[in-house]
Amino acid sequence: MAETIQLTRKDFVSDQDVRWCPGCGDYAILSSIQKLMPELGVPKEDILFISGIGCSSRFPYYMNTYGFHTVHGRAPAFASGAIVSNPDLSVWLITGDGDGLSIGGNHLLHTLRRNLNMQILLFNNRIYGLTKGQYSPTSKEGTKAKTTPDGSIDHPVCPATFALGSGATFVARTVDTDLKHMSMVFKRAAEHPGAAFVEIFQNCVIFNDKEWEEIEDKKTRPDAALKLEHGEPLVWGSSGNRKGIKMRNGIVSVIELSDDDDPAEKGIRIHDERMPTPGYATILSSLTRPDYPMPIGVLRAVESSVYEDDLIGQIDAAKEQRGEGTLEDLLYSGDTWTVE
Amino acid sequence: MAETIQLTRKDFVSDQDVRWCPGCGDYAILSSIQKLMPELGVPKEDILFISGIGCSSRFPYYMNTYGFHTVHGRAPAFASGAIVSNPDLSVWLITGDGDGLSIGGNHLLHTLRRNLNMQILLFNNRIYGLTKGQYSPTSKEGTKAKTTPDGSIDHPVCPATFALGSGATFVARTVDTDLKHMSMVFKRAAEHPGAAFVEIFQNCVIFNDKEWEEIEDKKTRPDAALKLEHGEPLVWGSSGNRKGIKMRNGIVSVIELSDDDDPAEKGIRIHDERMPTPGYATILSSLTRPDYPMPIGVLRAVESSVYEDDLIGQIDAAKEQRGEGTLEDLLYSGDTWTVE
Amino acid sequence: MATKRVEEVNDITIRFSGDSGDGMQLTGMNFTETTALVGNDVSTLPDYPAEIRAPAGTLAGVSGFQVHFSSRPSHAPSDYLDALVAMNPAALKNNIGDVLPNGLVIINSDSFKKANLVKAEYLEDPLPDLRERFQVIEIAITKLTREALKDIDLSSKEKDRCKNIFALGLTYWLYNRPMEFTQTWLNQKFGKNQAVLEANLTTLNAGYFLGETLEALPVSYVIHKAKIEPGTYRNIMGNQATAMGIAAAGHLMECDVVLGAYPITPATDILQELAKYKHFGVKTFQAEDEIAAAGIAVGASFAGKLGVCTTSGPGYVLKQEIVNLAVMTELPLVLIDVQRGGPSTGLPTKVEQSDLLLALYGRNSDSPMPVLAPSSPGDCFTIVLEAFRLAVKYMTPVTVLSDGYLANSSEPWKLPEIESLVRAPVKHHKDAETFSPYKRDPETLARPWAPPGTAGCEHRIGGIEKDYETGDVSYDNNNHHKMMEVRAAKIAGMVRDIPDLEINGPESGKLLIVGWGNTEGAINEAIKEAREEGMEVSSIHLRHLNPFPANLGEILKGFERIVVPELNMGQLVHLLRSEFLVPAERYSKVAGRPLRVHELLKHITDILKDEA
Amino acid sequence: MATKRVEEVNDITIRFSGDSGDGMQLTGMNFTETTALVGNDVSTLPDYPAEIRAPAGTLAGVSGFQVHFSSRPSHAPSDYLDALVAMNPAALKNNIGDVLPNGLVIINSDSFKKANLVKAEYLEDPLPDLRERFQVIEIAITKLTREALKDIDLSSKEKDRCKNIFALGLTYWLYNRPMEFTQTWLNQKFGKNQAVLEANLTTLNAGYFLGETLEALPVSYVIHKAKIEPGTYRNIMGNQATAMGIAAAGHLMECDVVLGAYPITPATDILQELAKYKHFGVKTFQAEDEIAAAGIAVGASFAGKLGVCTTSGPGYVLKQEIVNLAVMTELPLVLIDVQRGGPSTGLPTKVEQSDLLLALYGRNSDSPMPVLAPSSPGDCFTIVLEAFRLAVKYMTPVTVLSDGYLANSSEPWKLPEIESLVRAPVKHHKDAETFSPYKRDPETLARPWAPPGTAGCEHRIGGIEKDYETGDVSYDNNNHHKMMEVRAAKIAGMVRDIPDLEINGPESGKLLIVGWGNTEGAINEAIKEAREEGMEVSSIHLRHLNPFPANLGEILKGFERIVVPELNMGQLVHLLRSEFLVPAERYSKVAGRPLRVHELLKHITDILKDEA
Ligand SMILES: Cc1ncc(C[n+]2csc(CCOP(=O)(O)OP(=O)(O)O)c2C)c(N)n1
Ligand SMILES: Cc1ncc(C[n+]2csc(CCOP(=O)(O)OP(=O)(O)O)c2C)c(N)n1
Ligand code: SF4
Ligand code: SF4
Ligand SMILES: [Mg+2]
Ligand SMILES: [Mg+2]
Repeated sequence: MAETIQLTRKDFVSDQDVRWCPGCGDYAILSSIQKLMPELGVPKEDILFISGIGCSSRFPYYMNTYGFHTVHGRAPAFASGAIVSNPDLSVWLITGDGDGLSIGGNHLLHTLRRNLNMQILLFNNRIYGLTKGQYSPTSKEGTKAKTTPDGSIDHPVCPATFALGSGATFVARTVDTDLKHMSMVFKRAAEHPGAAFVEIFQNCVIFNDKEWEEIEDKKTRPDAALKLEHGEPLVWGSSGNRKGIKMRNGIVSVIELSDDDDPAEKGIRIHDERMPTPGYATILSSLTRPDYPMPIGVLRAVESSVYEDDLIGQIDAAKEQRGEGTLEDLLYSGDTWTVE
Repeated sequence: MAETIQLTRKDFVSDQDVRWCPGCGDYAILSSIQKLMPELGVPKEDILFISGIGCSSRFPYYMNTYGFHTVHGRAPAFASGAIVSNPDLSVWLITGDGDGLSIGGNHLLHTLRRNLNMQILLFNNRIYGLTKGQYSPTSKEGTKAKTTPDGSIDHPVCPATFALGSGATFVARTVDTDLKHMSMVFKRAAEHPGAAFVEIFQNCVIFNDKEWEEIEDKKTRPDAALKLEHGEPLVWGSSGNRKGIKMRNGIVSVIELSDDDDPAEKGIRIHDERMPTPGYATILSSLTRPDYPMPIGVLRAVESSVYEDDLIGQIDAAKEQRGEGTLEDLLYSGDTWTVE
Repeated sequence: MATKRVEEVNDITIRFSGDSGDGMQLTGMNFTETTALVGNDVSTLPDYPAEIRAPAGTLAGVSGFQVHFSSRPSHAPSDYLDALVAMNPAALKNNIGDVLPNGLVIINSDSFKKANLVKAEYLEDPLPDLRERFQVIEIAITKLTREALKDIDLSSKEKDRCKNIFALGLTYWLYNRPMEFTQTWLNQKFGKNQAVLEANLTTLNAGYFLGETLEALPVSYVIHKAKIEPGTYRNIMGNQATAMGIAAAGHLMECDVVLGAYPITPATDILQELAKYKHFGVKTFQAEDEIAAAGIAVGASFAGKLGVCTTSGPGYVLKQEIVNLAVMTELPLVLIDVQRGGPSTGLPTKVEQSDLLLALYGRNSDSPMPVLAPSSPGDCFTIVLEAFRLAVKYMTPVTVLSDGYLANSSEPWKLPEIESLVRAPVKHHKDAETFSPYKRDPETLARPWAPPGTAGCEHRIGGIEKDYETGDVSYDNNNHHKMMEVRAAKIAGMVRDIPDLEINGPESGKLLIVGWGNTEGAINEAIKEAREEGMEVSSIHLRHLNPFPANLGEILKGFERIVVPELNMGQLVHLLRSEFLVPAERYSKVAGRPLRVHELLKHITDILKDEA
Repeated sequence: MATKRVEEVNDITIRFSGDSGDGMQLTGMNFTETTALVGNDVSTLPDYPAEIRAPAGTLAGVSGFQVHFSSRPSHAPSDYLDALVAMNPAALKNNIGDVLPNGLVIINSDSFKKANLVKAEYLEDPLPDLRERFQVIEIAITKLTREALKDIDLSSKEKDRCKNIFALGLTYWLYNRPMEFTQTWLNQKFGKNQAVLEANLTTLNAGYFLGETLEALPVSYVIHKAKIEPGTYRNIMGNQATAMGIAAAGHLMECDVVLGAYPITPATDILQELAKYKHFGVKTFQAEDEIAAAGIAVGASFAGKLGVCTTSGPGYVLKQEIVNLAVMTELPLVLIDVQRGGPSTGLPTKVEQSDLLLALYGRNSDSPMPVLAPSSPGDCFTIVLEAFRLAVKYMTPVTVLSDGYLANSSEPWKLPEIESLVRAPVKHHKDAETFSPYKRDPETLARPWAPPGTAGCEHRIGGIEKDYETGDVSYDNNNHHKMMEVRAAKIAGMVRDIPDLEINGPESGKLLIVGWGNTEGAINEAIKEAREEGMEVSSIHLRHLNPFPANLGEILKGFERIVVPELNMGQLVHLLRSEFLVPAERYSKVAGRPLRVHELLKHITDILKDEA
């Protein structure tokens, strides 16, 4: 459709007042998505945002596309139903660390392994925002939140590691303050055939402020985050503080590099999004601060068959082989007899 | 308790008729557990078997211990409630590939990451037995089962990879036909502090016969399975067909070995259960037949704090710091006034 | 050998029973199909208690299949047996209690060994006693089968698998049934394996011919064709009819069906059947659990398709949060709950009318939803079509309460003529100018359905209360009350789409029996018998449980006593009392089996005697 | 400056309202505590509509806190306001409709700028019109606060945060309240930050003294102490009382409490409160969802502890499959549902009596469970204790229906004397000899509770139907019916443990009002006023919804008309009609707020006039 190219960011802004707290990281994500939409060239009416419940899950109300704000944790199921019903849709699933990984972890697992075509954006603020500040499954051990006055005792789940363990074909990470990076990652996700899982480090100013400060802050980011790029070495750090990662027999080591060292020469691992099994990406996703950098960008992107394509393939094949079923076929098949 | 040492296998056999199909792999698992129990030296009354729903989940009825046959998929929650209530119990959770990974995947994820002390035995027959033969989340792609007459289109989940992605501290695999191996693995699981996840390859004679034949059959097993042992090289294969695994930068390669090659010399990876992050074990768990051997045994065993220990620690600390709360403290705290 | 006597009878009930591995379900189905083809009216009652195959020969492993056939129209499984086929002692023990005095009991004497008696928990040989009370026909079925097959090259294990076919052949002789249907069926089933096919055909004959020769069987029976409405028929089970109804809805409404389901007894067959219907355009999605299944169906509805879920009690409970979202967002959805014995896991393979109140009240806050219930296996088809029609017309979830008995029992079903089926193509809203997501149709109060893909109708909905006019999120107090009222009014208003009840019997009097769901056949039978005994009693049968038909209140007021037989602790009776303030009385049977005609008849008799 | 007039009044209702960020909840709570300490009877109604902080100044961002205080005992939030404090135009707009004609309206005139008027969707300045209808007191609160703090070293943003304290000080003068409580509270809260502390204390004084000087305020009011039962009191909110009840149950029953919960509005506070009660031995477990939370609680019960769950509507729905297992396995369990507006996500922060029918019927098959409901914030404590006692005595899950209004509103609560609290230590079954898991107590029909760890009592239970005698799995038909009956009889039999209802007013007559839950205060108020106007009307209030108190039927029969006010579409009325066949009438208000006294009074008046 030619006219869709003329859409602008404003076309994607709905008439609803945005009701997040001033300073919430969600604003930047919203704006980055609204900016990206026209670039994708998909007509507005073919775009569907689906969410669960949480601050983040209010997102669909603010997009001037189709939107469905469902129930807590189950958005992947609604999205699955929508995409198998109409594979032409561009489906965006918006979820939070509570919505997606606490109550909704199982639906995420199965949607990822089935590889249904949708973008799954998980806003990870490591807290329950909407219910006002309880710890979430991604909260760091020892978090003092409203339900853990003495510090949380659960070991947190790492969203990317979990997604990899669930068989996700596309796993990426990005940061709410880095508009360019977000935009790049969202675009890659949109282009990926199948389920594309993106974790976004998002700041909740009210209940968990500065949780991601190191990576959100432009100044500290270069030394805290490793921006992954396919075919490029695992290197990060500001000038004078350059480092690289080596892997040997599954063991990771950090190598100091001078500004003009050739990483390849030093045996630094070259990033490969396309490793057939999730082991390598899991090594990356499990790296934690402060000993290691936090890898952001695309950790894994492999091709695999897409659920709804296969489903429709089976339906077409059945019609081909058995002929398109009619009501007569349906009712009058099997053993019948006639009473006169 | 001295007398518990005198218990025998028979003490663990309940008075209920076992109602699995003749030839079902569940029998061997039951018998191996009943045999192991006296060895653990835990009094019968302190043992609790908890299960969901499925053929496998009938297990508790056959154990002459405490048993709770709950609802489909939620056994981890009941088990969590029981162990935090009474940390002296030896809790065994019995589940199937449907119970544990279809409806129950989320509870498994959270129980594993919380590291509550229990043994989780997942009987993987890659089929729904009790409901008579529908495909399960572990069924191979293309499985023709009752609900997939044209072959299944989902990509299966790998139980061990999923458990690793969920932060499990102990992950192992064993086979229903190898009594010695099962016994070893179960014992290791029982000794592990925290959640010990064990996948058992189990044969369903009726609805998915021979699914694991290669590994179940004593003859083919040596060339199909790699028995992991901590500190030993990743080597398998019958005499004349010996092979080893090398890992370089996260890439796995299979090396042919002569019967008297020294694996270490050939650069074969030495198995290490105790790698701090799950990447290495994920590489192992993702190996698939026929290109690679199927690793069985303990993939990962690391120490980490146990949920109920920490919970009780916090309670003890609170009592210490604030004094054991009384009814007076409870009611008469805060601002009160008296009307006369 | 003298020619045997042939007796005419009107009505026979036979039960085939044996070990789970003995093929009793197949035997019963063959007998049923043959009997239906002959022109009798038939109604069946399968009974497979154990979900897991229990050890062979034990009581827990017994599987049975009952066939009631008649020269008169009859739609109830009968309470007692004229004949029992028992392949082993356990089958005998489990079933002998249902055989009429002096009834026929055919046993496989080869299986009455000590070991088997022990497995069946018989302390001593039961036969001596039974011979006094029944016509016990002892046949060495195993031996005779092996003999018949001695020239066929199969293992004896394989040969023994034909035992059930031997029994089937014998009953064909006994009731003068033709063997063609079964022969054709065997050909289809074993066509690829000649030896097995031959073995089965030979055994079928051997059983049949044994009937002719066996002295212990001096009589065979003829049951004439029933006078049945002209038309084309097939034998149908409720789950099959449900599956067909779902597929047919897609065609008649010209809109794809998307089924979200998770396996659960006794609903799984519907998913399994529909998975074979891909060429009818049906999409089936086996979800990770029932919640996801409901989400998938509602997601499909939002996307403009016909979302449907099939499940049973425990799964139906799990779906309620999502059903509530469909109530709030006013999306069409069909929920089929094949009820089973409860509470909790309960008696998963047994029948119960368990979930009526759950369907009405199982969601947080007031959340009105229409509820329908089929009254016979074939009616499942009709009710399902009705459910889809109402769901789309009124933009609402609709629940259909089927149950484990309707699901698995069968009856001859008169196939509807294709032209007679109402075509009601779905019309999505397309016009951007006039679109507003909660602008209601003034008559039906339904909101418009504009799925994604419709240019200019982009909109956002969710589970938070919405503004009456715009459909936007609204926290306004009075708006909330107004929305509550309009949601209730929409469902209540569906009454105009529901036919008035027809009353079976006089329009007023001493006693009215009110039924719903699977009990229709049994109630009608009991009423027929009561009338034959000179009693005056009327009945009505509800297929619409919410809203109730418009004339229900009027009818109830015409009777002195109202008795409501239910396979639960009194759920419909509760609703009738509350809504109409009539002293309806509960008549509860919660025993995992269909309503028993003679028990109800006795109750009717007692009441009418009371009154007299 | 002349000394100002002081007027005595009996009853004042004031509402503080402003932006979510303006600290209105804290202001209201301070006013409430101070007022309670002074000896007035108090009842509060907080109102924070938006879950997310909406942009400052918008209508969606308004937060309010209403305090009704009196020199007479009074337990209803009143419908209308004597005084409104509005910190911005949006607050004014949202609340002005509730102010009595000529009532006091105190506004922060600094915030009535054009931009703010626009945000509040005012097309023109509302003040000219309002000045005609109300006593509008316009105070430049922002400016005056900044001035008062000019010598303190804080940013102006920080200074502006004291605005609410200014308003509080002013109202303390207006109603002659002492400032000590708030001063102490400020000291505790800001003790560590001297500048902030000083700023707040200074502002409080500034507000107070402005009252003395401001000419526009010629009168201040005195409200005398209420005649209140002697005793020690504290101000309590329902969720607090619930948390205390749960912790107290553990002590009184000498058995640890294990709470499985998942955050959900408006129940989360209970979990948050109990998480601080570790030194009382309470174990809290924040689960991954409500299903797991229920599983954790039932797992704890099986293990011999007091399992409890706190949740609200959508979460309560999700738990039902597991509750059903507790019904089947007959394990004690306490479920607290803090009801909120529905259906679906509905109105999460608003009150509704939404889940009565859900509690009774929300599970597959007949699954009887006792249901209790507190009638005031303090009653939550008593009811929770009662729930635990019944759960353990009868080995059953018990539901307590609290709600969003009880949860967050407060009242002065007379603390029970420790000795008066019933100690009922849990006695687990220990004797292996006499143990059988389903051997029932002949009187209560409860089965024995033998947790793991008890030697010789090893046993296995689950959700499949069980044998009446042994508790083993049983698929037997008649056994199932028997178990259905005994489960029902057990719960019905609890009636002997439930006190008879006391009737407020004559025992028979023209009109009976029947209430349950949070409406007690409002109903009593309406009845009091009706009587003052010479009408004869009685009322009863149910705290036990299942089983009903034994004398309920008798009472209902004594009245010509029965009206049932409910904050739902008529749930209790449905039960009363069905159970007692009385023509009870629904009086439904589903508007997300408490019952309004004057509306009910009007309804009563209309009825009694009708009759006249
Ligand atoms: C069934 C159910 N349980 C609980 C809730 C309450 N609830 C709403 S949002 C939420 C957590 C949100 O956390 P997250 O997904 O991290 O979103 P955030 O607000 O942090 O963006 C919870 C517990 C609910 N709405 N429904
Ligand atoms: C809520 C609910 N949904 C569905 C079912 C039906 N059901 C019982 S067991 C089962 C699957 C069992 O599969 P698995 O866990 O692999 O056990 P197996 O029988 O293979 O040992 C299903 C779907 C149920 N009992 N409860
Ligand atoms: S509470 Fe946190 S996540 Fe929610 S809107 Fe406010 S800042 Fe954002
Ligand atoms: S159906 Fe399969 S898993 Fe179940 S008991 Fe039989 S063989 Fe075992
Ligand atoms: Mg969050
Ligand atoms: Mg299985």
